[in-house]
Amino acid sequence: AGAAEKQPLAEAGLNIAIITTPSGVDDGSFNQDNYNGILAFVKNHPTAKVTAIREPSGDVAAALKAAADVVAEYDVLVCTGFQFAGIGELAMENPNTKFILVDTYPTDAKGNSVELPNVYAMTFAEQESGFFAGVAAALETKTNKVAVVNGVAYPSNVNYQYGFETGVIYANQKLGTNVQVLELASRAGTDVTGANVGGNYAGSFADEATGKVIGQQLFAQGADIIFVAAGATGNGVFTAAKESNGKLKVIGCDVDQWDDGTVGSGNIILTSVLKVMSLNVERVLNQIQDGTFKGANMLLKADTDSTGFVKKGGRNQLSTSTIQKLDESYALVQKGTIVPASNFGGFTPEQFKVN
Amino acid sequence: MNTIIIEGLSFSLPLFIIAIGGIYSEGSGITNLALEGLLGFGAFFGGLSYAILSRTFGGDPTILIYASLGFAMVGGALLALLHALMCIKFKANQVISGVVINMLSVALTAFLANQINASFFGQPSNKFLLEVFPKATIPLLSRIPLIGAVFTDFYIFELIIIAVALFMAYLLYKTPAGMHIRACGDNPHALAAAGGNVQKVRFWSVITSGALSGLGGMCFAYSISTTFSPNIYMGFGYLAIAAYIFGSWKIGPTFLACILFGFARSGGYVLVQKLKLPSSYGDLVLTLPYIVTLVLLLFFSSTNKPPRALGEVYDQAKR
Amino acid sequence: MKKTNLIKRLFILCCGKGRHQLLRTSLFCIFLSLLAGILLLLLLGKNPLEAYRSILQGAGILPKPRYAGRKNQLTDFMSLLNYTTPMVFAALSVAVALKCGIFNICVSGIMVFSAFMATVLVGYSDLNPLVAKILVVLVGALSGALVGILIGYLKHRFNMNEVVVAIMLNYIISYVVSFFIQTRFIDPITRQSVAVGQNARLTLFDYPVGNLKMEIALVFPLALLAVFALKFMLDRTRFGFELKAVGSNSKASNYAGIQVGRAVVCTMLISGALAGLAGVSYYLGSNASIQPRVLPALGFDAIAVALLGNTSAIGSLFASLLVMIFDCGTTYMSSRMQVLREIAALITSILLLFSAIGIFFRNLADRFQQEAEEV
Amino acid sequence: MENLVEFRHITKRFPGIVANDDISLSVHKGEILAILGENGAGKSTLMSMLFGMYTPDEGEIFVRGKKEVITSPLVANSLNIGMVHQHFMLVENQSITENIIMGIEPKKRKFGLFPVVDLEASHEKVRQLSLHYQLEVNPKEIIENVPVSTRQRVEILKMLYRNAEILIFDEPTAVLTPQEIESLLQIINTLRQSGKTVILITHKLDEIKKIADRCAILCKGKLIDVLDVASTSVQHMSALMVGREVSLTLEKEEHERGSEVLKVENLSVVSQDHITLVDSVSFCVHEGEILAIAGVSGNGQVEIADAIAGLIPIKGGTIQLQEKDITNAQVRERIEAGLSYIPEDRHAVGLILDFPLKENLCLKQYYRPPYSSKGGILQYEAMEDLGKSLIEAFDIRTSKGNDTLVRSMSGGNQQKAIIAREINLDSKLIMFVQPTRGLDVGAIEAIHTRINTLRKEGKAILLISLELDEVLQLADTILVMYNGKVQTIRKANELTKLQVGEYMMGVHVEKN
Ligand SMILES: Nc1ncnc2c1ncn2[C@@H]1O[C@H](COP(=O)(O)OP(=O)(O)OP(=O)(O)O)[C@@H](O)[C@H]1O
Ligand SMILES: Nc1ncnc2c1ncn2[C@@H]1O[C@H](COP(=O)(O)OP(=O)(O)OP(=O)(O)O)[C@@H](O)[C@H]1O
Ligand SMILES: [Mg+2]
Ligand SMILES: [Mg+2]
Repeated sequence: AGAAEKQPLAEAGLNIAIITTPSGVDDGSFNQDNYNGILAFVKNHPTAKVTAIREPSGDVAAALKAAADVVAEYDVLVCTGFQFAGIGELAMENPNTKFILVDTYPTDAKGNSVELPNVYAMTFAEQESGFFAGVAAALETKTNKVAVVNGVAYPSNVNYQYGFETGVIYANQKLGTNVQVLELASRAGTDVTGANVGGNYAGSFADEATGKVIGQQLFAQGADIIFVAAGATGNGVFTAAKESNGKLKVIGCDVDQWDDGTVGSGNIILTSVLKVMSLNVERVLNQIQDGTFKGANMLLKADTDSTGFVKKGGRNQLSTSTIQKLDESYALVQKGTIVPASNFGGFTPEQFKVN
Repeated sequence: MNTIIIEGLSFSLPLFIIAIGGIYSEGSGITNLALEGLLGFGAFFGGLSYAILSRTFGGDPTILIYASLGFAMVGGALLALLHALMCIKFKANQVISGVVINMLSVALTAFLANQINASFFGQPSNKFLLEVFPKATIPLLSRIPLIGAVFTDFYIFELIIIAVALFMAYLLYKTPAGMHIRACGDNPHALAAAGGNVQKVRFWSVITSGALSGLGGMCFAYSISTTFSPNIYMGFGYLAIAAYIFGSWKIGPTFLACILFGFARSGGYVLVQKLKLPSSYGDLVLTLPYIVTLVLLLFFSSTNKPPRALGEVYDQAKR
Repeated sequence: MKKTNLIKRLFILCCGKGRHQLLRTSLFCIFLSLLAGILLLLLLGKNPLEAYRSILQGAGILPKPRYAGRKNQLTDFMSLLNYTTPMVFAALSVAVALKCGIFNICVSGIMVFSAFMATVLVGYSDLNPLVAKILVVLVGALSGALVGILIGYLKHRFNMNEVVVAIMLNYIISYVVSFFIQTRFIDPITRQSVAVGQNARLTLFDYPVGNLKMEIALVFPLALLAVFALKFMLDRTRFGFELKAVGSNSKASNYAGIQVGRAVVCTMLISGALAGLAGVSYYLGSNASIQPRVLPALGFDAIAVALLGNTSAIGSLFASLLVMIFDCGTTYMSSRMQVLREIAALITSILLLFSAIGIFFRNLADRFQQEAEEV
Repeated sequence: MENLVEFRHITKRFPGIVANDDISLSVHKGEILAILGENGAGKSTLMSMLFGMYTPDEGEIFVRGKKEVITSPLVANSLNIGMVHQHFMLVENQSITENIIMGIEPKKRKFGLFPVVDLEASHEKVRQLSLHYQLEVNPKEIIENVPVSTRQRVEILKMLYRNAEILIFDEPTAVLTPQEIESLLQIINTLRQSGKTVILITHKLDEIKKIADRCAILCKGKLIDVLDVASTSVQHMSALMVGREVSLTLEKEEHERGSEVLKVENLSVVSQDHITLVDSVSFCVHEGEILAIAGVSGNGQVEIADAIAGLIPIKGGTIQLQEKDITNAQVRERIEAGLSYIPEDRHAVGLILDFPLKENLCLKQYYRPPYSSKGGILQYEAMEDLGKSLIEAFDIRTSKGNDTLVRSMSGGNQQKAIIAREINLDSKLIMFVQPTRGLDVGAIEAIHTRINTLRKEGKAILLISLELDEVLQLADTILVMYNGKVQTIRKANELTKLQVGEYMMGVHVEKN
């Protein structure tokens, strides 16, 4: 009702809120990257301001309630995470507020996916990032055993896992490696359709203790590189790696996690694979500012540089030859020559064929 | 089997030192349900000190790591100071004070961690990164079959904890101070009549419980995630309480209880892995220590004797 | 009478002997903690009054400057009632047990258990809504009562420390329920239990009233009823008398012919049933599903809330409201004031700290009064 | 004579009461000074100030001619003042030695480094000390396992261990048997002969008469008089103290006892640790009869009463009340069958201290009309009425009448409240356990008269008391317990005090 009374955008600058799940905008990975995108925008538009709101329980209903509590206050709500899929209804009732939804598409009251004029929803081809991790791991492993650890078998995590497995298979077939992907039977994941997708799932994004146990178990079975896409649970895997005296390395995900990997004077991060959310969030905010905003449900891929890996000097420990081979694969992925397996891509990593 | 022992000990010992903290506080007559909050606040303080020190001095982290254990004890003691004031000076209900301090600890660490990271370290975060804690293996002993695992790949802090635990046991059972603490928990008036200062003895006992909990909390922070984060509040403080009640407020039996909890836990993880059960069965395994405790308590409760004056507000005038 | 200084006299007025001493002390504690909050906010460079106002606005006590579509102050207030409902039940559960000298820290576990039972037994059925809702309430209360009885029985029969039993049960319930949810009732998308059907929900969610969409907590009246029933029971009934007697001195009660074991078990039955109601009104009301492995913080907060309400029934009601106002207003406040939401939690904790030392304030006031009279 | 201690114009106030009001009193070196006074007269308070537990509000204390500010028991210790408190100040889960050395533990160094309490040496020292003063104890025993009399000895040893010169005894004999009292008085005498100065607080005039040199009499916080014991009669002392003449003997006329009310056969009770406490005890109590059970404390007397009342489980035997078998009955059924019970521990068992007086007075009837309706609703008006009538009938003194919290009442009045409640039940059988413990003579007289009246009304009365005088004065029949067994059961007039004492010590064994 009162939404119409809002100030014209140009004068006051955008009033932006970012709503996150319990880990908050300072989780050093997923949420923080989104937040950085907003901060970058605010830096260029000093009249704009941003408020970070954290929903502490992690419950789906509570997440939506937090959004509903504040929706009237803001021009833009950035909602990060799967929990906010149900935002569709709220968006329909508040057409003057723009929503940026990350990692999921909005659903209506009945749970059907919808496209709305005031919602820009972005999901990422995590399988591509996972693919790069898989290739990098296969090329760098010395024990010829690698693994991937995930949090919960949400599509984004399954995509990472499948992409990683595809990457290893690709390297085995085309790059002359002979590498095995380890799975703990007790950690197989069940995806959103109820299918068993294998992999190593901790079952939570916040269970550091279990993360560490999984890391140790994989290490004990011979893995020397683990790709970690598990939120705070990943910290546990990092700990396992840090305590291995440099024998176990990890590949970070979503953002450049180099700083989390320091141990003494060394570092356990082999490289990090990226999901470039900050740039995309900033881009959409710019569109809102310009008035060119259009609602959409977008899948972002390497072709828009939305996926990738860290090759910047001093932030990774990849060999030059590996970086070179990764660059080549990157080009192929960008072109669409290589399509890694994904949760809903229609095929599993085992069925992956190199064209 | 090795993993069970190695992991079991690295969990049991921090739990044990926290439980000793509980024994000190409750042994002196002050109920302490605040262990959970104390260990969290200690870990926060240790983490913060590490963050500050490593930024100021840089250099060899090893010294800082040990220093952070000390600071964690200070942190735990600081929050325990509040509990001591509440219970001793303000005569608050000790159970309630404990519960509220747990709430306060969670709120306060989250708030301070965020605020400090944002204002001083210029990065939004609610955690402090730590270094891995050094580990060691004792050359010959570790070769002994089975028992060797005890001497294999242990955190140095485990040694520290054992040393501290031995010292605390010595203090409690052999020295005049310890005698006074135990007297306070049994009949504070007797101590007062013998010229002791009940309030003071209790005060220091509670402070000690805070320091020990802080130490234990910091060790958990190191061994589980090498960070301080709000995830530290995982209920280990409550588990420590169960441990010492189970151990009938005595250090020896409490040690056994802690070992039981630790091994049940690490054994559970291994069991699930070995049997290739789906991970959800991990949940059932995790109930083991609690069910074991309940069942054993069924048999031992009648002989379980809490300190007689536990939870009673000491009032010199009361007879 | 010599002039005692003004502060002391004010203090006597606040906490001294006389009518409603408990109530006045509570109010005084609330006042102190608000004061502490003001200091804290000032320290952070925020306008404290503005912050408090935004908390009230967020909780629907004061109007917000603008509202989202189909929302207004009334919908906010109804939402507050909705969230307060489980807290009232939980606080009553703690209070009634405390009256009998039992410290029920198992409220959280009982909430999860009863909600799980209600979810599984009724939540997924396609019963007629009225029947389903009544069944949810019954199943919730019954399963809560069962756990309560277990605790009471173990305490009485085996002399087991109820705090330890409760801590153990909390974990066991949490993990076992989590196991069943993970293996049988998981919603693969939310990773919580599959949401219960609308027919079984105790809150009408997004219920259209005019052009508004409201949350209507159907069991709020039941919570009110529980408050008054409990008050009546404690003050006026034989059983209430026995319960308090046992809580005050169980040996003397036994000597007087009161069946202590029965009183303990019955009290825990009531306490458990109330916790069970808190569980269903939380998980099948405000929420629609259960997060595995998570014990609701509400169950622990309720301990402090009950204390703030002087472990009386009416007191628990108002304390619940107060604490939930803080809770519900937090998101809005933190959003408007750009402060961390932990501020509100911090102020609540301080409030509870102060109320825990209410007895000290009362004694101090008594002493001042004595001084004033003597001199 | 030298004044060892001198109180000068001591005043001590507690909220709402002046416990000591301008007291000036001196204690001579080497004397035994008795302090006498009603309950709450301020005796303990005065001595607590000498011992440093409280500090006076006004006035000064001189010790050995020097003004001292005694802020804590530590200071008192350094002045060689020791005190045996009215309520034992012992740590139950520590050994006798640990209790004695607490606060001044001798230390030695383990490995030349760690200071530890030197327990071995202390055990030896305590043993020596106990032998020297003939206060035998086993230093290694844990307090919770030893009987009351031993605890009393430990308290005295505690003082002696500290080389106390001035010994304060606060009602030391309240819990002892005649023989124990006798030996304690002897010990006190020995102590005096070895040059110590003793201050003795007691309600028992004969004790004062026996050993004290002088007697200070306190009344309502004021010092009334200091008398020379040898030249003063017991009657005079009690009259001064209470403010009126007290009859120290009871007029008890003979009358025929009626039919059997309580019949106990082969009653056995074992403790949780499977120790036999009561061993196959049989007796009956008739209408109009006072049956007193005498015995040294801890010989199973109290357990008999508890077992009859249904408070503890029994191992064997039967209990019949008015021809009804109540062996396995619930507590309440027994009450309704006609049982009243004044328990030993009025605080822990007899009363709910945080309940108002009226609810305590109604504690055994609240559940039935007119105090409770059929539907279980309490009727407060009826309760008020009951409270009012009992307060008046039994002269219970309170600050707020019906609504007074029992916790704030004095011990004597608390006892009156219990007795009022139990008598009001109009039960056929009334059990009194230690009904006058710790009470002053005035209060004792009132209770004894009350018991006698009940006997006249035809009630059956079971009296359990450690006070031999009380037993001899009241009982028609005396049952003596030793080690859980009945030693003898006889008409009171067939037994002398000496005989009863012998039975109590297990010397005589009845053969029949
Ligand atoms: N700690 C206290 N706080 C408040 N009042 C007290 C306290 N101790 C004693 N009093 C008051 O002081 C008065 C004197 O108490 P005191 O214990 O000295 O009596 P007493 O003569 O030893 O009595 P008794 O013979 O029963 O032992 C009591 O009436 C009581 O009201
Ligand atoms: N801590 C206290 N605060 C207030 N009044 C007290 C306190 N302790 C004792 N009193 C009061 O002191 C008076 C007498 O106390 P005291 O305990 O000496 O009684 P008593 O008859 O000797 O009882 P007991 O048989 O238990 O020794 C009573 O009025 C009692 O209420
Ligand atoms: Mg006294
Ligand atoms: Mg007394």
